[in-house]
Amino acid sequence: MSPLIWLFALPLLGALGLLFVPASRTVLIRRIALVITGVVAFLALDLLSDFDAAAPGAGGYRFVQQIPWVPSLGISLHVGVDGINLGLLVMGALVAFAATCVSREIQQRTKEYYVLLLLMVGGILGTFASLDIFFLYVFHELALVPTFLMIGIWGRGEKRGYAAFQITLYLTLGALVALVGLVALYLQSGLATFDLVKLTEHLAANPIPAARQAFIFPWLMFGLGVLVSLWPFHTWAPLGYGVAPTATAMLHAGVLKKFGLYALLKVAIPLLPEGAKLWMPWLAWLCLGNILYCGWVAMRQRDLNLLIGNSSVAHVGFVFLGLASLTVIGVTGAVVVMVAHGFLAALSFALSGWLYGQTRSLDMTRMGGLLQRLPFAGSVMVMAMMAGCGLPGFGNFVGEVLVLFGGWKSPVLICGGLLDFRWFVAAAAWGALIVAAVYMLRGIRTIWHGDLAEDWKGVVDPAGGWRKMPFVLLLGALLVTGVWPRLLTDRIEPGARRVVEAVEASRPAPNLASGSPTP
Amino acid sequence: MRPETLAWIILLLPLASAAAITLLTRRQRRLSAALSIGAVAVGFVASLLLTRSFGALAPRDGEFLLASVRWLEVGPLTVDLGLRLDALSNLMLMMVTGVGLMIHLYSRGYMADDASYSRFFACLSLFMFSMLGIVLASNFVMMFVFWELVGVSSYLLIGFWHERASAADAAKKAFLTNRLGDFGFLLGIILVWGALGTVDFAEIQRTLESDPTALGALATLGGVLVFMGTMGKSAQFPLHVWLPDAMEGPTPVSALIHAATMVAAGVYMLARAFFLFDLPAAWPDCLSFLAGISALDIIAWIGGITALLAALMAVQQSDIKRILAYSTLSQLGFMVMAIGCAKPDAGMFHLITHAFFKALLFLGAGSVIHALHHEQNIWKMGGLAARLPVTTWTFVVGTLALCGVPPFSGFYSKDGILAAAESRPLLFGLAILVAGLTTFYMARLYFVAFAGTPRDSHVAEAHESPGVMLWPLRWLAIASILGGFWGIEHTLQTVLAPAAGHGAAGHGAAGGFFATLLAPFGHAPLAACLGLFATGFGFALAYSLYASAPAQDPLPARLGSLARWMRDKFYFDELYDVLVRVTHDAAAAVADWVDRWLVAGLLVRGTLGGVDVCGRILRLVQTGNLQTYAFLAAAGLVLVLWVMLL
Amino acid sequence: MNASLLGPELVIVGLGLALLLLDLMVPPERRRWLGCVAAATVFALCTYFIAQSGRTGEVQTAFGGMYVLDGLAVYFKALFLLAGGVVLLLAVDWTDHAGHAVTEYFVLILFALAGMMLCASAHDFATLYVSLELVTVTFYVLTSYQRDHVASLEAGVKYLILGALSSAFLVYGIALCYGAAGTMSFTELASQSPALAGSKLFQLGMLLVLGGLAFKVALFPFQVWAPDVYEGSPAPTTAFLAVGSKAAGLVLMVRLFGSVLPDLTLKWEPLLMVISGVSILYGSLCAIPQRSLKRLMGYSSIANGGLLMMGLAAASKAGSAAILFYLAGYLFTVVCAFVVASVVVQRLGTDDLTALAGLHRRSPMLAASLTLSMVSLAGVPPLAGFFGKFVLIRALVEQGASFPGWYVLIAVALAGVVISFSYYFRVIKAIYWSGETAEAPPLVLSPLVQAALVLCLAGMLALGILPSFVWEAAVAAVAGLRL
Amino acid sequence: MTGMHIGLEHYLFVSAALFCLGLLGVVLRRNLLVLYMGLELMLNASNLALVAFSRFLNHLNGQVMVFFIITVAAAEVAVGLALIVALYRKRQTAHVEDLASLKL
Repeated sequence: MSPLIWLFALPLLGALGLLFVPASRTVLIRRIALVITGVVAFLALDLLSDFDAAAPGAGGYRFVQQIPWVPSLGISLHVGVDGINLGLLVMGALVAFAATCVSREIQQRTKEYYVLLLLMVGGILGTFASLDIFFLYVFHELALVPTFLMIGIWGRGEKRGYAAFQITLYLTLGALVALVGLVALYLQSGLATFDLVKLTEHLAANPIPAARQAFIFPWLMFGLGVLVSLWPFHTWAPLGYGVAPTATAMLHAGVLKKFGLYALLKVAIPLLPEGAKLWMPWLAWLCLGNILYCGWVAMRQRDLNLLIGNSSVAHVGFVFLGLASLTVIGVTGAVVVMVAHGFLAALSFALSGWLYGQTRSLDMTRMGGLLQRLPFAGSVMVMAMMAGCGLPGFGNFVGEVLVLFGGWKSPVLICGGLLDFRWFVAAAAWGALIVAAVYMLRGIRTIWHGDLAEDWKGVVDPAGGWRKMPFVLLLGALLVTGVWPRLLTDRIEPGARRVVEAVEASRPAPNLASGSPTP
Repeated sequence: MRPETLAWIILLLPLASAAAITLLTRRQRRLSAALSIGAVAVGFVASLLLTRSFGALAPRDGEFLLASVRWLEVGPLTVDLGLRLDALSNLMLMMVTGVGLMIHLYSRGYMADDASYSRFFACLSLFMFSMLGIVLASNFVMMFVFWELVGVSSYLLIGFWHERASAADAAKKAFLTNRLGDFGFLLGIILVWGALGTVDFAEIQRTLESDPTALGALATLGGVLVFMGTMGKSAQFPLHVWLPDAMEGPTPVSALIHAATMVAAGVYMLARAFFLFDLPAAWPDCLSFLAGISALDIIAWIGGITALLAALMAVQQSDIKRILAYSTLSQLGFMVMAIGCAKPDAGMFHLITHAFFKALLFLGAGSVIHALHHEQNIWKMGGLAARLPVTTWTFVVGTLALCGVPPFSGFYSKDGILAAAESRPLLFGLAILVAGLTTFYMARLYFVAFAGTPRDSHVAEAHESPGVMLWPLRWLAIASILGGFWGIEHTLQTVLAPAAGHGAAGHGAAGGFFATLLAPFGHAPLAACLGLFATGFGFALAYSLYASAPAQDPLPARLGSLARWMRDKFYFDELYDVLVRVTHDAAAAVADWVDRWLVAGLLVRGTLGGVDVCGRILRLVQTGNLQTYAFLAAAGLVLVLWVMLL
Repeated sequence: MNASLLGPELVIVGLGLALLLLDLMVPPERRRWLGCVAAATVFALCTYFIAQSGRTGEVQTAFGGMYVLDGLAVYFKALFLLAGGVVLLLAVDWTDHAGHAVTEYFVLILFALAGMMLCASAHDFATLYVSLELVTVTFYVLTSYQRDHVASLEAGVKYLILGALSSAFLVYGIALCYGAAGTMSFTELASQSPALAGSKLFQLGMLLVLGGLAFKVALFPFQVWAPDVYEGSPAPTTAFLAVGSKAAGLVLMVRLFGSVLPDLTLKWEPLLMVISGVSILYGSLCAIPQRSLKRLMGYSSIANGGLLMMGLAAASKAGSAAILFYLAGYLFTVVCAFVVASVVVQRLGTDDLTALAGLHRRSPMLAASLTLSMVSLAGVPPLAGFFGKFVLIRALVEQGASFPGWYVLIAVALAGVVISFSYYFRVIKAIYWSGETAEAPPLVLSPLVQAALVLCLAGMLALGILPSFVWEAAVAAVAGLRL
Repeated sequence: MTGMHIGLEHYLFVSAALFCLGLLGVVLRRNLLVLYMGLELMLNASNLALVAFSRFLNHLNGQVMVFFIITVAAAEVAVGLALIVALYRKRQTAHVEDLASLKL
C-alpha cells in the first residue's frame, strides 16, 4: 500500500475513531490527535527522504497506487507524487501537526473540535495526494464543513457568523464553478476518465479544440481563483481568517487554499494549454490586484489578523504571477511560494493566535512594546513578518525571486503585445519589496516596538518545549526552504518543466481547410 | 589550510556565533560576547592568513579564486552560493574584520550595562556574517541576498532599543529607504540576467568585455537600476534620509555599520561590478531624451550632490553623532563620485581609510557620550580635552585624517578622489568646496565640544572610559595615521584599474617612504594643492567663528534662513512625508476604501443583501390563501401553454 | 397477461387490509407492533427488489401492456419500498407520541406505497391516472391526519384542493392526448412518437399532463403548495410526501418523456430547462428567510425538484440516470431530516430553528444526523447529495458541448446551490452555535428512531463514498430509455 | 329534418367551456364546498371530452377511462368532504380566506 494513502487515511480514521471516545476525556482526545498528526508529519518527511529513491511511474509520479472506484465514470482513487505535490504534502503535514499543537487553546467542546480538525487534515492531505481529478475535488470539499463549524463554534467575535457564511458561500461558489470546468474538461477529452495521468498523456497527443479550451479555461481559472482569493474575489479570506480559530486559519490559509493553485497548475494549464495562453494575460492583471491592491489594503488595517490575511492574499498573487508567466522558473517559483507561504501563513496565524490568547484583542492600535514582555513570540513574529516581506533566508524570498526572474522571460504578451510582461514583474517587485515591507514594518512597529501599554503587563511568552514547538517547527521549515531551496526546487522543477512543456508544445489545432500535404 | 576553507570559516563563524548566542547562551553575557568577538577575531586572523596564501598586498593581476556550491538551479537560472576571493575582497575582508574586531571589543565596554547584552552581540555577529557575505559574493543574487540581510541586521541594531519610539521609527525608516534602493537593484539584476543569462560577476564581466553592447538598449538603465542598490545602502541622494536617523542605534553600531562597513557596501558593489557601469550610454526608445548620459555620469553626479548636501547639513547640526553621520554621508558621496569618475580604485581607497577614521571618530564620540551619560548635544559640552585625554587625542587624529591633512591617511585617499574629478571641472569645484566644508564642520565640532570650558555640569564630572574602550581607539588612530602608506592604494590600482580601463598607473608603492609621502603632489599637484588650501580655509573660518568658545552658534545670525535650511536638512524628510502621503498612503487609502465599500460592501454584501431581499419579496407570493395558489398555478400553466403553443 | 408481476403491490395492499383487520383484534398498546410488522415486510420486499435489480434486461408486461416491469420500475420500486419502510418506522414512533389511533396511519402509508409502486409500472394513461390518484387521495388523509391540529387540517385542505385541481388538469390532458393519439397505451404512443410531437392538440394535452405531474414533484408552476403542506402535515407524512410522492411524479415523467415520447422531449428542452431553472430559483430564494425547519424543507423540495428536472431536460440517458441516483440519495437525506424534525416537533413542540439551539448537547446523534442531512442536501462530499449533483452537472455539461445555452441553466443551478448553502448551513448554525440553552435535558431517542437514523446515515454515506453500486444500477435502469 | 350535425369540435368546445367554468369557480368562489364543485365540474369536462373522443375515434378505452375517473372522483369527494367537515367543526367556517395560517 502506498504510504500516500496512510497520509490521509490516518487522520480520517482518527476522526472516525475519536467519535467513540467519551467527550469528557479531553486529554486523551488531544493526545490521540497529536499522535496521529505527528505520525503523519513523520510519514511525510519520510516520503521526502525516500522520494528520490522511489522509481518514477507514468508522468514522473512516485509512490503510485490506483484503486478503481466508479469504473463506469472513470473515477479511481489514484495517488502519487511528483515534486510539486510532494512539497505541498510535506508542508501540509507539518502545518497540520503544528496546528494540532496550538489547539491547546481550545477548551470548549474539544471532542468535536478534534474530530473536525482531523477531518480537515485528512481532506487536505488527500487532495494533494490525489492524481484523480474527482478525488482531488472531493478531498478538498471535505474541509468545507469543518471550516464552517470551526469558525462558527470556536471563532472570535461577533462577526464570526457572517464570516463563516461568507467563507462557505464563496468557497462553494468557486468550487462549483471549477467543478463545471473540470467536468467539461473530462467530457471534452473523450477519454471518460478523471485520471490526471491518462488525461495528460491523452490530451498532449489529442488536444481539445482551441475554442473549447478557451471556453473551459475561465471556468477553472475563476472557479479555482475564488478558492485562492483571486482579486476581486478575495474579501472572504482576511475576514474569515480574522475570526477563525488558530488551527483553522493555519490549515486553511496555509494549506487548503493551495488547492486552487495546485489544480490550476496540474489540471487547467497542462490540459488546456491553448486556453491558458489565451487567459494568462488576464490572470496577470488580476494578480496585480492581489499583490499591489491587497498590499495597500493591508497597509490600512488595524486588526493584526486582517493584516496577515490581506498580506496572505497578496502573497498568493505571486503564485498567480508565476503561473501566468508560463516559464519553468516562474512555475517553479510559484510552487516554492506555495510551500513557503503555507509555512508562513500558518506561522503568522499561530502567533496571532497566541497573541490573542494573551491579550484578547488583535487591535494593533492598542498594542505596543509587547516585545518587552514576549521576547520569544515577538522575535518569531518579527522573523515571520520579515519573511513576509521577502527577506532572504526564508523560503518566500526564493519563491518570489524565482517568480520575478521567470516573469521577466515570460512569453506571455498582454493587451495584444502593447504591454510587456516585464512591467508586471516590476510592479510585483514593488509589491514584494516596498508595499509588503511597509505594512509588515508598520505592524512590527505598532505591536512590538515602543512603549509597553499598561494593559499588557500580564501577558506571558510561550513557555516550555511543547508550547514553543509549533512556532519553532514552522520557522525552521521556512528557514530550511530559504537557506537550501534546492531541497524543493530540484524536485519541483521536473514537474514544472512538464507543465510548461505541455503549453509550449501545444499548437493551435491545424486548420484542416488550408492544410495541404507536404511532399 | 586551503584558502577556500579559510574563506568559508570567515563567512560562517559569525553566523554560527549568532545562532549559538540566540539559541544557547542568551543568559551568559560574557560567553556571548566572547563568542561574538572570537568569531570576528578568527575572521581577522584568517583574512591575514589569506593574504599570505593569496597575496592581497602583492596581488597578481586579475586572478581570483572561487569556492562555490550550487544554490539554485531552475531552468536557465543558476545561482551559486559562491565565494570570490581576490585582492579586492581580501582587502575588504581585512578591513571589515579588523574594524569589526575593534568595535566588538569596544562594545564590551560600551554596552556593559545593557540588559540585552547577548542580543546585541548576536545581532552584531549576524551583521558581520551578512557583511562578509557581501564582500565574498561571487554573483549578483548572492550579493542581493546578503545585501538584504545586512539591511535587516542594520534594522535590528538601529532598533536595538526598540522600546524607544525614535529608535523604532528610525529602524523602520532605514529599512524602508533601503528597500527602495533594493527594488531598483533587484530589477537591475533581473534585467542584466535577462539580457546575458547569468548573474555571475566573472561571466558578466567576460561577456561585457568582449562585447560592451551585449546589454543593448538597456545597458545604462540596467546600470542605473543596480546603482539604486548603492543609493539605498550607501545613503546617496535622494535616499540619504535614513542614515542620520540611524544614529538612534548604539554608538558602536553607528561606528561599525553606519560609518565603516555597511554603508560602504554600496561603494564596494560599484567597484565590484564596475564593468557593468563602465559601458557606453544606451537608452531604450521611451527614455531617448536621456541619450548620451552614461551610467557613470549619473553615478558621479549623485555622489557629488550627496557630498555637498550632506556637508552643508553637517555644518548646522548640534548632535555629535549626527554631525559625524552627515560627514559619513558626505564622504560616501565622495567615494561614489570617484567611481562615477571612472576611478573605482580611488573610491575604494577612500572607503578603507574612511572606515578607519570614521570608526575612530564614532567610537570617540561614543566614549564622549558614555562619559557624559548619553548627552549628545555639543552645545552642552566643551572643555572635554582636559577630562578625556585619550579620547581627545584619538579624536583629533580622526578629525585630521577626515579633513585630509597630510600625512594622515585621509589626505591620500581624498586626494585620489579630487584627482579623479579633475577631468570634470564642475564636479572638481564641488569636491574642493566639500573638502573645505568638511574641515569647517569638523573644526567646529572640535572647538565646541573639546576645546574651551565646560558648558554643562556633566562635563565636569566626566571620566575617561575604561581601557576596553580606549584600546580600540588607540589602534584605530594608528590605522588612521598609517592607512595611507600600507600599499592599499597600489593593491587597489592593480585590481581595479584594469577594470576601469586605464591601465595600472603604478604610482603609490613605488619608491621609498618619502616618495610615498609626497606622491600626491607629484601626480596630481592641482588637486593636492587646492585640497590643502580648502582644508586650510575651512579651518581658518571655523577658528574665527568658534575658537572663542561661544555659548551659541554664531552662524545662524550670519546666514539667516540658509542656516535654518541646513539645520532642518533642507526639509527632505518633510518633503518625503508629503510625497509618501500623496502617493503610497493615498493609494492605500483608496484601495482600502474600495475594498471596504465597493468590493466587500457593494459587491459581496450587496449581492448577499440583494439575494436576501429577492427572497423576502418573492415569498410574499406564499400568501397562505388557497385561491391565490390555485390562481398562480392556473396562470402559470396558461402562460406555459401560451408560450408553447402560440 | 401476467398478473403475477403485480405480486409485490398485492402483498402491500394485502398487508394493509390485513392490518386493518388485525387492528380490531390487537389491543391499542400493542398496535405499534403492527407498524413494525409492516415495516419489516416492506424492508423484506425492498431487499427482494434490490436483489432483482441485478437481473434487469427483459421487460415484462401485464394487463395488455398497461403494466410494465422493467429496470426503471424495479429501481423505483426498490426506492419506494425503502422510503416506505423508513417512513413506517418513523410513523410508529410518531404515533407512539401523538396518541392517535395508529393502525390506519400505517395502512394509509401502505396504500400510498402501493400506489407509488404502481406508478413505477404504469404504462398506460389509465394506470397512470389511477395509481397516481391512489397516492394522492391517500395523502389527502395522511396530511390532515392530526384532526385536532388546525395546521394539519389546513395543510390537508390545501393539498386536497390543489391536488384535485392538478388532477383535473391531468385528466383533461389525458383526454386531449387520447383524442389526438387515439390511444392511451404508452406502447402505442411510443410508436407514434415522432408524429405526435408535431400535433398541437397532443402537445396541449401533454402540457396539461405535465402540469399534473409537476404538482407531484412540486415544480413550477405547481410548486406553491409545497411549503404550506410540508409545514402543516405530520412529519412522517411530509417525509413520505417529499420522497415518495416526488419520486412517483418523477418516475412517470421519466417514463413519459424518456421512454414514450423522446421526440417531444427534445422539442421541449427549452421548456423543461425554464421549468427547472425557475423552480430552483424560486425554492432557493424563498427559503432564505425561512425559520421553520419543515417549511424550509418545503422550499428545498421545490429547489430539488428543479434540480431533478434538469436531468430530464438534459434529455439523455446520463441525465435520467442522474435523476435516479439523485433521488436515491435524496431519499435518505430528506427522510433523515424529517426523522429529526419529527422528534424535534414532538419533544419541543415547534420546528422553529431557534428550538434547535443546543441540540448537539441534548442529542449528539440527532444533531449529527440533521447536520449530515443538510450537508448532503447542500451537496458536499462525501455524502450522497454531492455525487447526485455531480452526475447531474455532468449530464448538463455534456449537453452544453452542443448548445451553450445550457450553461445558462448551469449558472442558474450553481446560483441555486450556493444560495441553498446559506439556508442549509443556517440550520447547522442553529444546532451548533446559536444561543445555548444550558439546562435543556437530553433527548432520549427510541430504538426505532435510532434505527431509522442509522439507516439513513448509512445510506447517505454509502451513496457518497461508494456510489458505484447504485450508480451502475441507475445506469442499467435507464438503459431501456429511448433518449 | 333540419338537424345540424354535431361534430367533435362542438363537444370539445362544451367540454372546454365546462373546464374553464370549473376553473373559474375554483379561482373565484370563496366557499370550500362550492370550490370543490368547480373541481368536479372540471373532471366532468374531461369526462365529456373523453366520451366524445371515444365516440369519434370508435375506441372504447376513453369510455372505460371515464368510469375510472368517476370512481376516483367519488373517492376524492368522500375524503374531501370529510376533510372539509372536519375543518368546519374545528373552525366553524368553510371559507378559503380563513384558511391562511400557513404562509410565507
